[in-house]
Amino acid sequence: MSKSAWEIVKLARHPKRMTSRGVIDALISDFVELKGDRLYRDDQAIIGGIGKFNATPVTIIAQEKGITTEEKIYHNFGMPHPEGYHKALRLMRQAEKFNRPILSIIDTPGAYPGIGAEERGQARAIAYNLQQMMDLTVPIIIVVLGEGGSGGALGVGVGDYVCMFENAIYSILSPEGFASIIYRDSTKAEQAANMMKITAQDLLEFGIIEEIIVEGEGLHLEPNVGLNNLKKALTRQFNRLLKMNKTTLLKQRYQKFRDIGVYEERGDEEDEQTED
Amino acid sequence: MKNRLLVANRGEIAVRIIRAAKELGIETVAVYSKADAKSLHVKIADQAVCIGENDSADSYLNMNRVLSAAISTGCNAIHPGYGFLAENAEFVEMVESCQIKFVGPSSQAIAQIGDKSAARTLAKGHNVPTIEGSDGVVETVEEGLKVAKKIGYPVMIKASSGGGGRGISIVRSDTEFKNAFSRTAMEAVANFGDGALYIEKFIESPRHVEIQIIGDEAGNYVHLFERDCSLQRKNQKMIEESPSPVLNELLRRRMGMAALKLAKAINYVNAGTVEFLVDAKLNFYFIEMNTRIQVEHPVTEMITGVDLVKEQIRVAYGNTLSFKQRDLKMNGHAIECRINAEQPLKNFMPSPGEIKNVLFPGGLGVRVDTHIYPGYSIPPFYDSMIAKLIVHAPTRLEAIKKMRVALEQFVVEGIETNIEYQYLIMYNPEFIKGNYDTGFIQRFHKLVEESNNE
Amino acid sequence: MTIKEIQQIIKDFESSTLTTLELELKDTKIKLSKLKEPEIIHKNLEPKIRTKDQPQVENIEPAIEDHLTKIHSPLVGTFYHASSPEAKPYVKVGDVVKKGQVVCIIEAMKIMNEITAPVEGVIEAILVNNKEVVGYDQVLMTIGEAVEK
Amino acid sequence: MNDFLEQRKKRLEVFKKTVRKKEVTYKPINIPEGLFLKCDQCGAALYEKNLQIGQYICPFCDYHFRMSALNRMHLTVDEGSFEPLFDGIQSLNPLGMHGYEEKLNIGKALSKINEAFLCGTAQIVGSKIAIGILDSTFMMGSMGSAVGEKVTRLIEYSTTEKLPLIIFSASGGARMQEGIFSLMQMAKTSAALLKHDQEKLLYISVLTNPTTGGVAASFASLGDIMIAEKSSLIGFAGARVIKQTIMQDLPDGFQTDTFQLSHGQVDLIVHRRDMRKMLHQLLKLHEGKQVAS
Repeated sequence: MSKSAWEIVKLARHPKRMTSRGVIDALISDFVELKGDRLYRDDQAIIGGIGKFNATPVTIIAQEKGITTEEKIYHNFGMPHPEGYHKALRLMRQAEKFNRPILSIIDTPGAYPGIGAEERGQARAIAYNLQQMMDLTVPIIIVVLGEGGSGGALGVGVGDYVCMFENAIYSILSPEGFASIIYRDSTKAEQAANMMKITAQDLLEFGIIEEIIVEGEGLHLEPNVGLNNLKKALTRQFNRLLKMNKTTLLKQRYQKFRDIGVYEERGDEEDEQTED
Repeated sequence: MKNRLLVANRGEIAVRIIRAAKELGIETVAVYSKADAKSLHVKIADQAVCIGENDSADSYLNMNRVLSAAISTGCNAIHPGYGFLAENAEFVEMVESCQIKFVGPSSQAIAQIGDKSAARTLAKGHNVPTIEGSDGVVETVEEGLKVAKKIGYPVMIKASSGGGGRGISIVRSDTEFKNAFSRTAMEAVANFGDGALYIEKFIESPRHVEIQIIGDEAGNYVHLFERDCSLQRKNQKMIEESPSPVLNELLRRRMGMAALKLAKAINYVNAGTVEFLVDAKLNFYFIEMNTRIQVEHPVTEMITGVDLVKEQIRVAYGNTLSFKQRDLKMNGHAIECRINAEQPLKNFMPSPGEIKNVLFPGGLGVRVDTHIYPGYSIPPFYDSMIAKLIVHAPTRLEAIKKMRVALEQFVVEGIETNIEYQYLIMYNPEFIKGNYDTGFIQRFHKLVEESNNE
Repeated sequence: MTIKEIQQIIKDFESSTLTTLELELKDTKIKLSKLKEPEIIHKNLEPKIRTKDQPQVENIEPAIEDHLTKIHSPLVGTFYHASSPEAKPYVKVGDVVKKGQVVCIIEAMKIMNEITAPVEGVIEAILVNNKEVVGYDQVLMTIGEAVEK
Repeated sequence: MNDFLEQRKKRLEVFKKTVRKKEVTYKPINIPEGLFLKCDQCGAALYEKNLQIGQYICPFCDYHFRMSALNRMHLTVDEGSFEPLFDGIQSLNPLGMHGYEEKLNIGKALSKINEAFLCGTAQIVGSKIAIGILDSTFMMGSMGSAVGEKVTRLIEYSTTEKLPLIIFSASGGARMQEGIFSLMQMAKTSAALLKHDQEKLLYISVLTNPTTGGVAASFASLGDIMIAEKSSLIGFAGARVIKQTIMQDLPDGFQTDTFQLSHGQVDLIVHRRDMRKMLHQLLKLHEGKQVAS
């Protein structure tokens, strides 16, 4: 029974769907949260810290939406400010210092669109993360847990291996946003979603992600199925990546993103024609 | 579609143009700044549109507002008068692209001849004599000496970014040249922050003589003889006359031909004036071409009987010239005095204000082009010329006498004017003999100041 | 002291090297000064320029009470009361308008410029007819206080 | 005197009506279309040709009009020194978005280049550089796979050739029609800049009007020297989205060049007329012959 894209969107945003904190509680032992970007304030839309995964110390970066209303407000609905990205990078550099692999969990509707965010350089915060994450000489595994909201997700989404939950979505903008631009009517989100190719299956086919984490009935009904599958995947991939020497690790990570893009390149002779 | 003409100017020339257009049965639209709300040209035009604040940059020089006034009132032609936008190639191109007729030459012609050095090279190209000089800046004394030897003393060493008579030295020999060169460079740096110098032939006691020309789109060209405008103060003309007391028939024909050659070279359409310097030995040198109707055009009109402004409008609407060169004759002598609201004895300080009353002179051969009337207030934002008094008589002496009588009876109450100053000039022997040069006013003014202080 | 005597004093004063003279006699007080130039220049020019914006240029706009807000045309062009010939006029007299609401269009060189109400209030009068030429800063409409009505 | 003339005109007007048969009315002159552009900031009508000469700057309010990449190139580099690179790269339609090809053709027609990014090598007062210019007249300068690829190749070329790199950004962000592929170009371009940076090479990013979204949140914000062109709109999220999110009006001057300067996001604000001079000055400073000890 293959679900329509719109159904997956609704599951990805399901109020009962497990959030990052649930994944951390389930898979990470001795977790200690570390806060603040040392520049401005702590941004709770991103939870950062260190803990153990199968007894190996890892650095965790996780976008947290919160479940209860109070939690949602406390975590700003998972929409990070620039200081959230600064904190993430600080902790990732620290992971590199102590040669710890990094696990980054993505679940955000997008980077926070606010006056303070613009004042503190939201664009540059994301850009700098994109550049610097390519330079971290430790394995980085990205898990797309729920909503992969455009630049806000990608800002902590550069890694060696990207796995995505079956009922998660990862897109350039929300189906509602897309519908309001293309159809001038945001209520046509369902139509947009089915056209935008934002499900895990689409992204696997496009080579953007490496693995889909099967959820069984869904993270909101039987979370353990998804969690176990995730645990197995992470165990396999961390073992593989930790054995790899640093230069190959970085070269492969660069090449993974270097090869993304569908375009045509007309040969030189054709150029003359167009150059009339 | 019925023709309608927008007059993009103010003061006496606007009144002059509106009258000419009305005589041709063409409706006129005037534009005015807030300060000119009560001026005569606004009253006599068929319609008037305010185009901006008092200072001209925000009114008469605002191309968009002038053009928009023409477009929205349905004017299919614009007459720029003189000054303001008359020689602005950008404005002319805008008018042309809106398919509105510009009463004047094309934007290319203006761009081509408007730039002084380009005009000079064009003149050289058509072997019209120009003032010899170093083309471009002279770096060293040796280079300067070579140029001076080539063009022959006396020469002028001039600051290239200079003006207003400073940063210039006149030398008559190599030795004078050597010690003047570095001194002028320093003076140039001091005054204009730029020591670059160039060398130019110095014309001894030059006279400023200009030739009036007019051409139509069919390629007919005529010249309407010369005007002598040597009476200037800091290159502001004060008195003009025609014919020039120094020109003979041969020189007049040669200068006329030279002017027409230039006009044809750039297929110049409409009225224009080619300016020359004439030295004591009656050699003439091209200086520049003015691509507009001039303030002093009435002098030519009085001796040829041609209404130049009407002719401009007819040519702009595509008609051919209504006369050939052979139909034009100079008859009698005409003199024009510019009447300004200024105080000659207070360094020609402008004196705007309200005109309580005015008496205009009259009689045979006396013409007053003006925009003032009793109760009119002269705004302080524009140039200080308030009228032009033109007389015409069979001979120069009779014209001078007629000017004296006319000046005497020209009374303006409420502001200061230069009427009496002009009156004294009419009695000056050097002026009466007619052999004055562009330095005349300077010398004359010293006399007046001395006699006033005793 | 007779007029002639005063004239004589003035003549003597003129030919003397004195620059100022103050004379007080029984019935007359005379103050003569050769320094009159600066004052005269001062007097002559000063009132003409310094006074309220060009006294002699009376305000040619129609008499409008001061408390009304005037909407001036920022451009020279053609006034249109509606966005297109078929459309309904933006406003009519008596309409209530909000700050920034479009009240008319001025067309210049085929560029349509929407003119907006500078304040909130009621349209008291529209002083220009449709398609009429408007000059710079010409008053187009007046807006009164909304609260009165 | 003032109104005497008016009364005279009125009386004669009445008489003229009896003489003249028909009343003459004058209609406004119908001037050709497109002669005048409207200045977005002050609404003045500007004569297009003058604008070209004046480098597309409004003479009344100094507003910097948007420029095509070709005009910008002509204005910035030495005459005839520009040699294009990777011109053959053009967009496809991986998600099969309806109407995408049409938009691409309109973009090509408007900008006269075949993608929203013009790049190659050139010289500024003799100094050789790698240069790229986003063209906001081509689909709002939006970044899809083709633009991302060209930007990345330009960066890699300038890294291998050891050239200083200058990129002029003018973009509404990532190109929606290519979905996730557009999004990933942000990472790809930023990654390429990491290597350029590691080779200790100079990258000057010039943010022109507008620079927002995915382009701002990637290569445009990673310049060693960040220049904002005067009167440019620069930011991450669109003003509309922010207003909807925070339900408040935005402060004056929000996301302008001065906003970015006062919040420490750009080094310099440069007027378009001084841009070439400033770039030359910066390039000279980085050509550094060691100071003789």
